[in-house]
Amino acid sequence: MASLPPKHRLESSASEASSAGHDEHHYRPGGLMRWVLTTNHKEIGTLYLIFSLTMFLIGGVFALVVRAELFQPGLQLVQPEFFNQMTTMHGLIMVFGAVMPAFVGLANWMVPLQIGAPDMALPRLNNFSFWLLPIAFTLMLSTLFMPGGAPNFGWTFYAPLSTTYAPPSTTFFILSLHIAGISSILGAINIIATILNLRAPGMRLMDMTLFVWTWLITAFLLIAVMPVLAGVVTMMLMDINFGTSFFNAGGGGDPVLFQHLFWFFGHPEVYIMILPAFGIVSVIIPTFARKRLFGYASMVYATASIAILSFLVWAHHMFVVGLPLVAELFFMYSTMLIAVPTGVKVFNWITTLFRGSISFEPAMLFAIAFVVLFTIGGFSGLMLAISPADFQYHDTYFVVAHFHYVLVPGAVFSIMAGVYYWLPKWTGHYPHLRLSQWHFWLSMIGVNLTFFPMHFSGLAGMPRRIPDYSLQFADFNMLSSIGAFMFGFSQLLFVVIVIMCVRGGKKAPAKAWDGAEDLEWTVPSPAPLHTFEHPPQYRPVEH
Amino acid sequence: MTDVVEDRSPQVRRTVVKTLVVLAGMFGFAFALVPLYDVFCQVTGLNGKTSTSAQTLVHEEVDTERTVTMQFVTRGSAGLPWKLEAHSRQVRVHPGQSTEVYFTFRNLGDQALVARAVPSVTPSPASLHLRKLACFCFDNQRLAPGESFEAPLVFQLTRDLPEEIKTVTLVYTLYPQDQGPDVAVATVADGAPGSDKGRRPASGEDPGGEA
Amino acid sequence: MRMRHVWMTAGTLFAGLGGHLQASDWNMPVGVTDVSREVYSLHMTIFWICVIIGVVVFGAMFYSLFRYRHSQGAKAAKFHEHTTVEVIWTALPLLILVGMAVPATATLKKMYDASDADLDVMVTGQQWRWHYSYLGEDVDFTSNLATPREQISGESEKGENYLLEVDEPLVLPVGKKVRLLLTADDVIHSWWVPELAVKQDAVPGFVNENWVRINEPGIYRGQCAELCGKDHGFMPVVVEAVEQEQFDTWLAERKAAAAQEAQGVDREWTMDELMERGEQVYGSICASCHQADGSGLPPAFPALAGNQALLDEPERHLDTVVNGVSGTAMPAFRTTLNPVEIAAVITYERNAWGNETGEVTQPADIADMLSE
Amino acid sequence: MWKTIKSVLAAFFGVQRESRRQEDFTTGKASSFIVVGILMGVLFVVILIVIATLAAG
Repeated sequence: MASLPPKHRLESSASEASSAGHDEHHYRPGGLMRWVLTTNHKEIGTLYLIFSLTMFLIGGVFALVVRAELFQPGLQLVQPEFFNQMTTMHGLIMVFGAVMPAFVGLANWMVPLQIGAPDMALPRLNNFSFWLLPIAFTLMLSTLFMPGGAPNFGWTFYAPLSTTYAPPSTTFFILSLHIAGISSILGAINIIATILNLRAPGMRLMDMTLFVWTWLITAFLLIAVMPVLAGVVTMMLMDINFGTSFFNAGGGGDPVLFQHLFWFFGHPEVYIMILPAFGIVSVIIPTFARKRLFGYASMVYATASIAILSFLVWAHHMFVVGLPLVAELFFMYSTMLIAVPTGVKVFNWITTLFRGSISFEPAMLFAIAFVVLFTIGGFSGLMLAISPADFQYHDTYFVVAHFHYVLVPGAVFSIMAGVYYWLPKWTGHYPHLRLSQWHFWLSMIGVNLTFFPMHFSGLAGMPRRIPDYSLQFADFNMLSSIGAFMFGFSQLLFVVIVIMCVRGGKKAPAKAWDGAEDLEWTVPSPAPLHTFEHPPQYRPVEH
Repeated sequence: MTDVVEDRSPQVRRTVVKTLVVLAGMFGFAFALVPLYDVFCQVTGLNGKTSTSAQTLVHEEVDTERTVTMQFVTRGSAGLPWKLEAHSRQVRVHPGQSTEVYFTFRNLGDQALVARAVPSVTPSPASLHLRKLACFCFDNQRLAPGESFEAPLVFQLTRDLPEEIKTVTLVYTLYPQDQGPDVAVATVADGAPGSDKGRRPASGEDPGGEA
Repeated sequence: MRMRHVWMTAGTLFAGLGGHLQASDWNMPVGVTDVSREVYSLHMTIFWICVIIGVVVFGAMFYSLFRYRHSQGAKAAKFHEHTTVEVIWTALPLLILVGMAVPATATLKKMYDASDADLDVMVTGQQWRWHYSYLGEDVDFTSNLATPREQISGESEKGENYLLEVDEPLVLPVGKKVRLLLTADDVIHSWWVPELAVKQDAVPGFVNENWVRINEPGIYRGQCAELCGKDHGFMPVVVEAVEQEQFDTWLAERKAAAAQEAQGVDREWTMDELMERGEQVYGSICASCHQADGSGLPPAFPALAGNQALLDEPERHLDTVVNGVSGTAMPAFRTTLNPVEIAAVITYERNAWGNETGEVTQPADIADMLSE
Repeated sequence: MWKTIKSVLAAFFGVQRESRRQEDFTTGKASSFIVVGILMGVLFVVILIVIATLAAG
């Protein structure tokens, strides 16, 4: 392997006799109750990841219902009202049930390992915040069986369609969002408390890996915007059940206020779903390029810069709602500026590759695909920022293509990259190489076949969220549907690979990848239940 | 967990308390955004809402050089068998001049109902320069079955109305309101013109709308 | 057959886009207004800028991936920062963005200047149709989807303008500045015609304005662009642009037709006449929610066939149709349907699908009620 | 003070020399960075509003 300077050195602190309280802590119930009551960050991380994968598959089934209906023009399989429920549930489940919990799961597993902490700072809270999620999403999915059906107003639930004109199940939807929101907030508090207080002695903030950094910033974003979401849905609840008029023009309210509030939460939310992805890719690329991350400091600053800008751009989701000219210009300029720090990140990843020593393990394949396809999503994002052009793009499949490019080959690919990267650490086995490669290429082709044609159908004039379309969009929709089924079914392969990897496979050493330099690779593979019980002494690289 | 976590628990507690404070602050902030949005709209004319209470006349010289077309559009809404009509569809006014126009409310249904005419102005920046000295839109209206009445709107477009605005459209949409005790205007006793903020039974004549 | 279609589609795409497809099938239309042309050129400019940046960035990336393969014995270099390079690649995008913002600002300012219009049209969105009212002309009408239900359900061949055709298009004169005032009755809708580069939300209780000056006569089709409930996908916009003289003729004809329809109010209508007219009105207005067979989609859209409340309370039935129901998708048809249509549809609903009340509602009674 | 402003500016721009960063993280005070950061953030918004207003005018 390429000879690298040791990035840091660990000195095990002198072993100490374990105290009585220590022993007590190690008492564990067996069987199912072990998982229900666990306070161990690794087990909770696993629970989060399993939950997320389940939601990913359920949300995926909803997406396939949508794509099946859109395979051909005309109504064949479902009626419009059910179609709307499917698009809505797909969005809600994927955003709040799949992507966010997956990142929290990865954080649970990897943040303590990467900063040399024995566990999360608040282990019991950690257990609680996980178990809120199944409750929230059982409630949300149960709305499908309620009279009047599930929420059908899109994952952005614009008032008054989601208040005055909403199905009766909306109250349960609001409750489930509240619960999921509390779970996210508690998770974020835990992560902040862990990162700020439990770093190994000698590890300063600027010594942390990019994954930990991006999660720290993400957690602050969560703390800042999840309460706003809670506020918005509370106002909806009051409009629906208590006769207030926050969003009802007839009572002196304003439906557009809903959109301002929603996107004040919603835009930072978008970055909540992509910043940890930046972090994962920023630890994977250096590993498989066997070269230090280029511009570490700039990466941290760019992350912070994106997070701050995310609070100043929300109204670019509302360019056609009738904003005054000055507001339109302000949000156009601020949105365009986001391209700068985002560009810095992409350039840094590529320069990290430049003159490296690159190998293409499955994790690296997903990370490379992330960089390319996320950048394509970034380009369409830049086009969408140009307000006059957005008058044509807005609410068309061009937008659908854009945000799926940043969320599927963006966020989802980064999660898969992270799973392939850390599976040896979690299970002690390497994932099956051939099958992983198959999974990558099928996903890669499927995802592009699904979402690339959407750029064209959108530009040609196909609005989003329609169950049926005019004939000129037929060809592109057929391609998208074929791609969607290809992508969807290849994820079953992913499930198989993960199960196989848990049960066996090629044994992995503590340092599973020869370019991997972070702290987690110093503990054995699979990582024992308790790691870093005595804090390692961290020695930073000399800069 | 181990000594480490326990050792650092005061620090952890401090971090948690700080984040909880931020959290509570942000939840409050979300609700504070509602009045803030209203204030912001009033300052910038963001959403074309007009003032919800009577404003005073700004005494300024009438700008006879400029003429602005003031259009009135009235709309009903579902569940309300009422009709609102502007006596004149549009008037030409000079900035600075105060003008009175009349509207007729009519309840075509067989039930006494309460409703309010909710205004919206376009282009929205014009709402900053439209001063309503008297308007039926400040209060809820109650109408007995078959009743009708005329109500005036007295307004002024201030002289600092931007040059490029030559047409201002004022749209009133009738919305049914809860029949609560907060109804400001009771049904007018017949034949009391001028009472009750200028409400009077409909006469059919149109003294206000000189086109 | 289906498979062949798939292969043909794939073939068309991969044999080079634009071979069989027209540009308008996969790119933004240039459109028929000055503004739409500017928007198109902005779109293409930013697109090509992205393509150039993409080629450079991905070029560098794939070069690195290929050139520095571990399997080829590449040894990793040690550098990990370079301030000058970083400053350059931060500053350069900034300059490109400023270059992009300048023309975008100019176009945006044009789009926002709706002053000095020759004609004002009020556009009202309603679940799920558009209502147009020519301000000051006493002409207003509702524009409904004209595609037959059988085409949607696949029982008959889909027409050329499937889902993009309406019973009455918005007719506008070419070369004239038309100001559009947009609002909605129930939820937020969005009025969009790609070839005019106009997309504007119609917000209930608020009025937005936009404008259009069409350069070429023709028929331009669009759709509602904001999710507005069940039939969001079945709410097309069709604009027919004609020369000024033709427009004047059309306007005069509209007014005459309205007068003629008003005359029909006074005469006595027979049951058969009302049923025939009622079926037509029901089909274009009511069937999307209450279904062609009156079975509805409970609980949101109640059934009308065998509906005991409807059969027992003719007054309430009438009131519901005329004034709508607050807070539901049932709009007030007082302004969108004329007395003949209201009388016909009520008669139809009270006598179709086994609702055999035998009751006839006369247009004259409706007219009396409306002008009360 | 000027040094703090320069560092915050560098953070806004997203590019910083490793040595300067080291210096900031060893000798700088967190509170002063936060205060300057917030002020410059507000300044940034104000500048953007002014630019938008001028462009619209």
